[in-house]
Order: sequence, then C-alpha cells, then structure tokens
Amino acid sequence: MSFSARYGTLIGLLAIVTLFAALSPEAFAKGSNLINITQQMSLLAIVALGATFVMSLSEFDLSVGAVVSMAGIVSVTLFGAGWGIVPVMLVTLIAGFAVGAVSGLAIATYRMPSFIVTLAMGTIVGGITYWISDGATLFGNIPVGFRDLGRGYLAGIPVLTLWALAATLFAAFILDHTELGRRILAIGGNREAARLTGVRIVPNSVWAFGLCTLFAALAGLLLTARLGSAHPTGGNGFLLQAYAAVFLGMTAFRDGQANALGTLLGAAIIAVVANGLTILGVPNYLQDIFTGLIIIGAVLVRNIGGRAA
Amino acid sequence: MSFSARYGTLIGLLAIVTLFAALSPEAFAKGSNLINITQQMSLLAIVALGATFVMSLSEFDLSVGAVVSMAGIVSVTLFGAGWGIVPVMLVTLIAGFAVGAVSGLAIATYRMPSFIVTLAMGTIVGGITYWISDGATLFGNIPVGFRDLGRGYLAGIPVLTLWALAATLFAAFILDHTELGRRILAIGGNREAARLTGVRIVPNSVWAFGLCTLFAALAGLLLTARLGSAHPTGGNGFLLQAYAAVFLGMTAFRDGQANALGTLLGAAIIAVVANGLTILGVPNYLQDIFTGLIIIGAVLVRNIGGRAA
Amino acid sequence: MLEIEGFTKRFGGVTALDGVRLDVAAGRVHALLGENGAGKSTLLKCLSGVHRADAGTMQISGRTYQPADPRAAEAAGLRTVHQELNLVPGFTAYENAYVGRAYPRRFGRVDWKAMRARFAALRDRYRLDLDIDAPVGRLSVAKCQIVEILRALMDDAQVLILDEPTASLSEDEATVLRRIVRDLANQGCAIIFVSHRLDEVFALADDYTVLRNGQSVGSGQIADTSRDEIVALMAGEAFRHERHGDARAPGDPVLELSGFRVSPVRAPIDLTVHAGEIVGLYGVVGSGRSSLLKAVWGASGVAEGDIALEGAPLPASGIESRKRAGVAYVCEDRRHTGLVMHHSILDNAVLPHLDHHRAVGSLPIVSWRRARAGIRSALEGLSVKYGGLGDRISTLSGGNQQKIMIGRWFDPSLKLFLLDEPTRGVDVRSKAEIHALCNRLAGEGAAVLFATSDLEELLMLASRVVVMAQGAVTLDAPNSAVSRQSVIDATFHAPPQPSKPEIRV
Amino acid sequence: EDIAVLTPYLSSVATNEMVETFTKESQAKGWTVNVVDTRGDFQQLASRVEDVTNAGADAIVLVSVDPNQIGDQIAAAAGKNIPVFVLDGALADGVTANITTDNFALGTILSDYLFEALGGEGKIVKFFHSAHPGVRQRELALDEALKKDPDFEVIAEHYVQVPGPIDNARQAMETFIRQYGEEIDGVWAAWDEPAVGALLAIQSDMPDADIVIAGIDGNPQAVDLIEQCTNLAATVRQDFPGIASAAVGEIEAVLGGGEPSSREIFVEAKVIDRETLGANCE
Ligand SMILES: Nc1ncnc2c1ncn2[C@@H]1O[C@H](COP(=O)(O)OP(=O)(O)OP(=O)(O)O)[C@@H](O)[C@H]1O
Ligand SMILES: Nc1ncnc2c1ncn2[C@@H]1O[C@H](COP(=O)(O)OP(=O)(O)OP(=O)(O)O)[C@@H](O)[C@H]1O
Ligand SMILES: [Mg+2]
Ligand SMILES: [Mg+2]
Repeated sequence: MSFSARYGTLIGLLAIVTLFAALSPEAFAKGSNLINITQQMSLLAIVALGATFVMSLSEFDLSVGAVVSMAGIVSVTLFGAGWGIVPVMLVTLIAGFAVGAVSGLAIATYRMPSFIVTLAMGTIVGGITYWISDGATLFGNIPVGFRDLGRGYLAGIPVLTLWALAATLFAAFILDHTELGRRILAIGGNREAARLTGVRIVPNSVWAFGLCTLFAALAGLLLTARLGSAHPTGGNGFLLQAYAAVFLGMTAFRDGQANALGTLLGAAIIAVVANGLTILGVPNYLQDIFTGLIIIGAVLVRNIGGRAA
Repeated sequence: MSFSARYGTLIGLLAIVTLFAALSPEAFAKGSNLINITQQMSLLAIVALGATFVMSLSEFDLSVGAVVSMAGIVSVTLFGAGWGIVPVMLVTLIAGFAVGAVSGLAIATYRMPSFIVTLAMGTIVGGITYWISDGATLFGNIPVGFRDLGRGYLAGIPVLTLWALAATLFAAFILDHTELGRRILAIGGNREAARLTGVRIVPNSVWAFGLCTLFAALAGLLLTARLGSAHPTGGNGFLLQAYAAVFLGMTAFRDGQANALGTLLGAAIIAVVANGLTILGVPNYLQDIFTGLIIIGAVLVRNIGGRAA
Repeated sequence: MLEIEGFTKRFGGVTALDGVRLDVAAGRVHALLGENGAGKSTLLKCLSGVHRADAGTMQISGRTYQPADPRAAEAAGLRTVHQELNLVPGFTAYENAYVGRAYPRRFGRVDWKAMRARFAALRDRYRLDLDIDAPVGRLSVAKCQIVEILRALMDDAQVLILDEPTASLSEDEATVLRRIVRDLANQGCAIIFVSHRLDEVFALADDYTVLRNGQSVGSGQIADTSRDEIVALMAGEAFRHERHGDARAPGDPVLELSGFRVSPVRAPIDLTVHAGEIVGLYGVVGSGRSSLLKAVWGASGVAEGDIALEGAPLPASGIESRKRAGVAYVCEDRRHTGLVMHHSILDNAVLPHLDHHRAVGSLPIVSWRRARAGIRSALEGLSVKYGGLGDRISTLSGGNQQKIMIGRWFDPSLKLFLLDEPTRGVDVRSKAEIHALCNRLAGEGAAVLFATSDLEELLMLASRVVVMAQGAVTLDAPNSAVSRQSVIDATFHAPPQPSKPEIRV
Repeated sequence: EDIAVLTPYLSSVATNEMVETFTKESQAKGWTVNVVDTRGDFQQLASRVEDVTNAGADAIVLVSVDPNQIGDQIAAAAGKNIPVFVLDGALADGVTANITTDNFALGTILSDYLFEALGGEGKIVKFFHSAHPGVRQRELALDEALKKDPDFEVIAEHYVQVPGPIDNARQAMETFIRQYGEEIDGVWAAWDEPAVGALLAIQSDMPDADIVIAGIDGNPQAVDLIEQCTNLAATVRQDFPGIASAAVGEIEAVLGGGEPSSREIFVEAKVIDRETLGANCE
C-alpha cells in the first residue's frame, strides 16, 4: 500500500487540524483547546469503540444510543435508592452487557439480521428507560466521588481523556491480541469459513455484542458523571456519530477492517471538525455542510491514494 | 422452504392484525381504521421502497430522512416564490434524485463505504435545508391542488394509499423486470462477479442511489401535501423506520433479499403495531417495549420456521 | 489468432508475469501449463480485461487489442471462465448466464421464459444434469462450475478461456467438457485451457505453453512432447510422482459410522476408517461425498445415527466435539467457505489452533511472535510461495491458498483428517507434496478420509476406495482390489436399497 | 371520559411536566388518559391524531405543538365534534382552546433580565434551537431586544443539538471559554438544558468567572442550581402545572356542554432567581 493509502485518514486529520490552526491561531491552536478536544471526543470514542466490536463481526448494533441513555437513568435511580458508587457502576455495566448479549444471542442463534434486532432492542431499552425515569431528567443524589469520574484533570490530562485512552487500549488488546478478538474478526470476515474451522458463532457473537453495549453503558455512566444529571434520551445522539467514527476508522490503517485505533481517529476527526467550526463561528447550517464535506473528503483522500497505488 | 419459512412474515402480520382485532373489535377492526392504516403507512412505505433499491445493491443510504425533509422545504419555498405545482414537483424530484446520484457516484467510483458517505450527505442536505428554511416551519402559499395529492380519497381509497401502491408496483417492476434492476441485484449479490461479467458498477450504482432518494423526495412532497406545512427536520424520523421495514421485508418471501413486496409488508407491520397500540391506549413506554418485541417476534417466526425446514 | 508478446505484470513487489509470449491459433486447443503461482491466471486476467499489463502487446487477428475492462474483452469476442467461481448466489443458473449481457425483452419487460428456454436448450444440447431453477447459492461447487462454463458458451466466441474448468468436475463431467471443447475448436474457436491434470492435457490439447515464475519457458505441439518433458519444464527439474496406495496394514478403527445419515432423508451409511489408512471417497458430482464429510465433521445440524471416534461415541453433530476429539477438516470451496479472503495469510493460518500460540499458559492471549515463527516454519515445510505473512491471502495463487488451507491443521496429536478435494487446483509437484503429506500422516498413525473427483488421484493415493452414488456407498474395497473400470461402474450403480452396501471384497 | 394526549416532545422536561400534571389531575376526575409521544416526528403525530379520532376519544390534547402543522387531522377531529385543546402551542382552525404562555414574551423577559443583571452593556453567548417553533419565538424576542439595546452584543452562538442538549451545549461552551475567556459576560439560553450545560463548562474551566447565565422553563435541575448560588442566575418559569390545571378546567367545562372561557388563555410566566427562592449567597 502506498503511504497515502496507508495513512490517508491520519493525513486527513492532520490537514484538518492544520487548516483550523491557520484560520484560528489563537483560539483553536491553543494547547488548552486541543486538550479540551480530547475530552470532548472521549464519550463518542468510547461508544464507537464498542461499536467496533460488532462491526468487526460485520454486524450492527443500533441499540447503543438507547443503552447510553439507559445507563444514565439506571445509575441515577440507584443512587437515589441509596446505593454506593461501586455497586451502582457494576450493576449498570452488567445491565449494559446484558442488553447486547441478548441481542447477540438472538442474532447468532436464529440468524436474524442484526440491524432489525438491535433496532428493536434499542426501542425496548428506550421504553424501559422511560418507564424507570417517567420521562423526566434525573439529577439528585449523585455522589461527588462519582461525578469526579467524569470531570476534572489528572496530571494535566482530563479524566475523560484517560478513560477514552484506556478504552482504546482495551479494545485494541481484545481485538488484536486475544483469541476472542481474532475469532470475532474471523466470523466477521467469513462466517461460514470460521464456523467450519470450529469457531463457535453464538458465544463469540454474544461477547462482541455484549462488549459493544458494555462500552455504551460505560459512556452513559461517564456522561452522567460529567453532566451531573441523566436524561432519558440523552445518549441517543451518539448512535449515528459512533458508526461514522467506526467507518472513518475503517478507512484508516487497514484495508477496510474495523479497528480500535482507527475508530479513535474517526472520533477525533468528528470532534475536531465540530470544535473548529464552532470556534470559527461558522453558522450552524454551514457547519453541517462543512462537516459532511470534510468527512467525505477524509475518506476520499484515503481512497484516491489507494487507487493510485 | 417450508410454508412457515416462506410466508412467515406475512403470517406474522396477520397474527398481529388478528390479535389487535380481538382486543379492540370496535375501534381497530373497523373498516375505516384499517383503510386509514394503509394511509398512515404509505409515506414510510415509499421511503422504504426507495431504500430497497440501495439495499438490493447491498449498500445503505442514510440520507433518506434528510431528503424527505429537504423536499418539503424546497417545495414550500418554491410555492412561496410563485411556482406552479408541476414545476415545483419536477424540480424537487430532480433535486432528490441528484442527492442520491452524487452519493452513488462517489461510492462506486472511489469504493467509499456507503454508510459514511450517505451519512455525510445527509448532514450536508440537512444543512442546506436549514439554510433555505432558516430553521423555521414553513406554511403558506401551498396550492390546494397540491395539498389534494396527499389527502382525501379516490373511489373510497385514500390518495396516499394509491401513491404507495403505485410506488410498490414501480419498484417491483424495476427490480424484477428490468435489466437495471437485475444488474443492481447482481452487483448486490456478488459485486466482483458482476464486474467480471461486464456489469458496469458506476452507472448502475448511480441509478440505485438516485432512485432511492427520488422516492424519499416523493415522500417529502406528499408529506408536505398531507400536513400543509414543511418542517426542516420533519422527515428525519423516517430513516431508521424505513430500514426496519426493508429488513422486515427481507425476511419475507425470498431468502434474505430486499424486495418491494416484502418492504411493503414491513411497513405494514410497523404501521399496524403503532396504530393498534395507540388505539388500545397502551402507555407510551409499554408501546415501545411491545413494538420492539413484536418486530423481533415477526422476524423470529420466519427464522425458526426456516431452521426447522 | 491471438498473439501476446513481452507481457509483464507486477503486483507491488511480486512479479507475476515477466515478458510472457503466447500464440494461440484458431481452431486449436492451447494448454497453458505451470506450477501454482506460475502466473497462468494472471495472464488470463490480463487477457480478459480484469488486470492491465504493465508492459507488452496483444493482437487479435492482427489488430491491436487492449481491453480496458471485462466488457471490452467480451465485446472483442473473448469469453472467460475464471479459476474462481463468479456467480450471483441469489440468481438462478439461467439468470446468471445473462448477467452482464442484454436480457431478452418482451413488451418492455424482461422475458424470463425466453431466457430460461434458451439456457435449458443449451444444457440439454450438452446433456448436462443441472437444476436451472434453484438459486446457484444452493448448488454444489461442481454444479456452479458447470453453470460458469455454460455461460461462456451462450453465444459464439472467438477465443474461449478456461482457467482450470475441470478442477472440481468428476471424470464424467470432465469428459463432457472435453467433448464440448473439441467441438468448439472444430468450429474454429481458439481455446486456452489451464489444467493440472496432465492426462487430460494430453488427451485434449493441440499446443502448449509452459510458464515458470512468470516467464514462458517452453511451447510447442503436444504431439511432439512427453509427460516427463512437460513436468520437467514446469518444475525446472526432473521430477517423478510416486504411486502410493500401498498395502500398509491398517491399525485400530478410528472412525466408525453405522447407520449414519447425513440428513433424515438420506441413505444410512456404514463406514469404518482405521488408523494408518487413507480412504478415498469417489463419485460423480452430487453423489454426496461433501455432505458426508461435512456431517462427519459435525457441521450439518440435521445428521443422525451412530458415529464414534476410537470407540468413543460422538454426538451426531457439533464441530467442537470433533475438534476436541482430534479431527481436522478441510472443505472443498476455499474461496467461500474455506478462507477469509481479505484477511492475511497469518490470520487464516492460525485460525484453527488459536490456542496453540498463547503467550502465557492458560490465558487466551495470542503471542504473535510465536504465531509468526510457528506458521512460517509450517509453511516452509509445505513449500508455499508467498511474499509476507501479513499479505492478504487473496493475493496468493489458488494452489498456494489450498496448501495453506490444509497445512494450517497439521498437528501431531490429530487422529483423523477429513479432506474434501484436497488437491483441487494444485499443480503436479504440490499435489505430490500433499500426497506425501497424507502418507506421512498415515504413517504416523492418523487416519485420512479424503474426497476426490480425480480418478488418477484416487488410485494413486488411497489405500482403500469408497465410491458413493446418490448419497449411498456403492463400493468399499482396498485399492489393490479395484480397477478403473470397477470404480467407474460403481459410480453408476443404483444405490442399494434400503441400507447396507452389498459389494464388499 | 377518554382523553388522548399527544406530543412530539415528551422527553423535554417542560412538556413532561405539563403531561404529568395533566394526567394526574385528569385521573383525579376519573378520566382515562392515553399519552402518545412521537419523538419529534410530525407525520407520526398526524397518524396518531387520526387514530385517536377514529377510536372516538372524548377530547384530544396536543402538547407543545403548533397545530397548524397538522391542520387536516385537527379539522377531521373537529368534524367528529371532538374538542381539541392545545397546551403551550398556538391557535388554529378547529382548535377549541390554546392554553399557553407567550413564547415571545418569555424571550423578552429573559433578555430583559439578563441585560439588567449585566448592567448596561455586555457580551453574550447565545444557545438556540430554531427547529422548535416555540423556542424560535424566544430567539426572535432576543433579536428584538438586541435591536433596542445596541450596547449588548452576541459574540458567539451555538445551535444546540437535540437529543443530548446538555452535553452539546457544554462542549460548545468549553470551546467559547477557550476562545473568548474573560470577555464573556453572560449566557442567553433559549431553554434551561443548554443553560445547565454552559454552567457545567464554566464550573470546570473558569470557576471564578462571574458570567451570568439565564434560561427559560424553570426546569427542576436549573432551579436547584440557582439555589446553590452558581453562575446560573435565573430561569423564566412558565407555569406548566398551571397551564395543565387550566386545561383540565377548560376541558371539564367543554365536556359538560359549555364553552371555553376564551379560545386563547395565557398563563403568566415569572422569573425565578436567588431572590425569589430565598437563597442566601453570601
Ligand atoms: N491481486 C494480486 N495481488 C498481488 N499478487 C498477486 C495478485 N494476483 C496474483 N498475484 C501473485 O502473482 C503470482 C501468479 O499468480 P497466478 O494466480 O497467476 O498463478 P497461477 O499460475 O494461476 O497458479 P495456480 O495454478 O495456483 O492457480 C503469484 O505469486 C501470486 O501470489
Ligand atoms: N445446501 C444445499 N441445499 C440443497 N442441496 C444441496 C446442498 N448442498 C448439497 N446439496 C445437494 O446434495 C447433493 C450431494 O451434494 P455433495 O456436495 O455432498 O456431493 P459431492 O459428491 O461432494 O459433489 P460435488 O462434487 O458437487 O461436491 C447434491 O445433489 C447437491 O446438489
Ligand atoms: Mg490460477
Ligand atoms: Mg464435493
């Protein structure tokens, strides 16, 4: 692969950063702003890293947005019932994992299309969330210790950024260095070939979907910590953006395969564009138009490079 | 294929209708309500039929929701500028086709992932729509002749239902009885095989994506006619529902292949569930949960049937 | 008719073709020969507009020919059957024949009846057995191959290119195909024909060209050469393929099937394979060999009956139970169900035994360093030709892919190997290597059960011959007790009803 | 009596509060209430209005909707003599009564409060969402106020994304803080959720700044934050329970065969700040 094909997306990101830095040297290029971008992208990155697992399986999980929202509502409700931080987080993460595990089980056992099953699952989770919260934003009784998980700095780096880095390392480790990850990728690459070499489709799918919604639940917890409140649909906006990040990442580094580092890069592109355009004070409709063009452009750089090679 | 595998989805729909009819014999099972459901599902069906073209190509177009919204805003704006009904519709439909054609061209020429390109395209279209409308709902100056395209009855059948039927016949004809349709399906079935046997990927992809957004634009026009107003994000809700309809339809009739009749059936399931639950007065959150369960159930009936065979 | 001069094609660092020269005359069958990875398919892909050569010229009937894409090649009168299947799984056989062509139309609609009738007539003309109404996704590889060939015969071609068309055909269909090819040649068509079955080449071809490492190293008329001479040209040295099928004394039973049914509607099968034995399954296309191997592997959910490994009963299905018990399986269709084509060589090679390359003891973490080292040495033993372990496996030649697909299973603790068409598309030398490998495995006490459509191979490798017809066993005898004729006869036997095969020697 | 309540915005705090109060008070009267949320989808809303019309509801209540967006469906309901009430919306043909607070007035109250709190002049960050017709009216009111008072300037503005308005506003505010820092004097938020987002950004990145934030709705989280003496100084509270109660009264009158007291009923809005809450911020 040519250099531009291999690192096209990275080059795209750097080009975008350079452009914004040139247009707004004081505000955008300031160190504090760049650090802040890493914080702004972190929740999206975590959700997208989760989605990377199911995309590695060549499937979709469209319930991630609903799971982010659910995690927030569940945790605040449990805090309200007087639970401690650790049990609340554990229960919420397990609930998150369970949502994906159920989807994965249904999808792998009965070969149902993941698109429709997880869309339906997202609707169900949304209903449950609504039921628990009664449709209201919940904000009371959140311990300060929990809130600190989603705000503030550690050694000059935003805590959220550290979470996102840890999530990236974890996802990359699972996908690249564990048998589970290799099996997920093999199923995603050629399901029948994987099955015939003895890879078990059902348990591996359950893990992939479960990890996906586990990450979403983590993002939901951190979002709640960051905002100090939970909204019954507060996480739904992550859905399409997360997949945009994964797809952007798929065009990076490896030939069209989902990968953790690429996903992080994809989330960074989305965050940088949003931040830069806001700083430049571009009217919101032009922001939409530019965001679309920049994303297409970022993919194009890579693909034109790839063709020429 | 066993009977239940072949017609599982249809059986599912009938079961759902029977259930609602039993629970609410006066309100749900009334002829006028059943006829009304055909009207309520029609716009979703049209958008989903459009999506059927790109799904036949084994691709996605995530800009359909934005195109529905755009078509409404563009048409009302042009009516405001004093244009006549026919030129407004023509220009809007051409604009709709152009959106998909551009996506298709980019996707096929540079082999970019359709998910990200059309997501970006949807963002761009959304920005343009916002620009034109200034973010406001547009009323006013919509000719009665145009409004009548989206309301009222013809020989006892809602006009919208007739539109949906016409769209279904048209889509089925294209996919099953024209070379264009067969080429689209061939590319979707095995892109490399199609290419090696001389099917030209680019023009056929452009047509598939163009038809997809053309249908979305038609739905946008009819939505505007039905509501007598256009909202800059009024069509966005169609996106996921349309794909849910296509996927439901893929489990019907043919082995996992997108097809027009199946899509119509999928849209019908979604519409019947929404209508029935509303009439039964099921609380909002339970509606979500039931909707999700019913959709999964509908797919499951077919797949369990298919396994046993 | 077709003249190629100085043809060169590089893929990144790999030079696949290096100044190739090829002259094909009208009305003659030209065999293109060479070991796996010699560049045959690449050359043919350049001809049919899939690849563009980096250098060199082509002329058809004296006119310069430079196809920009497959369409242009078809327009110039070339028809190609590629080595790998290229069919749309959801389409019927007859519709597949029309993909990329103009569909017949009636009142503006596609005329399905006319399409079907035309294709059915073609099938009947060549007296082929093919269900043309089922989606090809449900046909076996061999049937798909027949669809591909029929597609190329739909309208008159000037040049017909067949890249290993007989690799997945049994003797019977291969004979039909040879008849078709001769007919076409007699009508003045130029035919380029790739095959690793040398007896077939000698029976069919008029001329030959041998490629080695992307260069043309010899050409001439078949009548003027010998089998040994061709093999020497291909391999670059003298080389003999030993006949095995020896009478090694079989050990204890490893695999025992009794009343085993592939599916509830199929005939019950009784079969025993002993340690140290190499049992060859033979039959015509669709006789049920692949289904049997797959069911023994536990990969079909509907099998029933008794199956035991070294005396211990196994569940009727479930792949894990076989894997745990020490069974390996290699399927027949490497492209669709064998390999993950867009993954690397390494990824594909480690897949069956991910847990053999752990970094630390019991943790399911892969040590890539160990994996690389292990796979590299394993592939060396099989003389696989590849660039780097990180390359996509799809960039390897078909034969090399096949070797990896088998080689990745090797493990001394395995007791039974199920190999479905293990040498499909493999050159003579590699075939000999794979055969030697099977013998080595058998020598070490493993049992081998392989399916083949190649009679030569069957008689060369198997120590026991099992013939299937219509899903039932019609012959089960030691190699020494069968002849070519008795095997072929058995393929046409009506399956014994209702259960046990009668013919035992 | 069967009352159908329909809205596209149930997850919005304000709408939710109205629906809650309305449901509670209606049930106290022995009515059955069926709540339908279409999540921002107007085509769905039109369909669901058709459904409840067909099912023969005794009254239809639309919450946070401009009924002009579904004129035909309302006409159909009126044609079947089903009274249609609108909460926090607008008046249209076929609507029996609209009970609301004037959104333009809300925007004016907010702008005036903020301008006064900043004292004479200042630089303002604006958070808005034009797609919602009511929220857009507030924005227009700000434009009007700015025209009258040229000493105030909007130095940055952000179109808040929904869903997820708090986090979205927070991110934008973080960006503005790095860009303008001390220059920012006030934050004008078209509703309370972006105001909370802006506050969170200020609390973490410029905790000592004396930026004044004000929003609209009287969202409980916002009220709580005002009470805690944060930069969030005020919210203009629409009396949502009041709107809902008024609606229940009107419906009772109409279902009893009477007339609504007026076709357009305005319920007063009031400013909630530290003073009205009695918070001690010394
Ligand atoms: N797309 C590609 N990218 C990179 N290398 C390739 C590609 N296609 C072929 N090659 C390389 O070119 C060489 C020739 O391959 P080719 O497929 O032409 O061999 P072949 O003679 O057809 O062998 P076989 O008998 O195994 O089919 C091989 O080394 C192969 O790895
Ligand atoms: N998935 C399937 N669906 C329907 N029929 C099938 C399927 N798989 C195999 N068959 C049919 O079952 C019969 C046995 O097939 P099988 O592949 O086992 O035979 P084979 O002897 O290996 O032949 P081949 O050389 O074609 O592989 C054939 O008629 C085949 O067409
Ligand atoms: Mg080859
Ligand atoms: Mg076979």
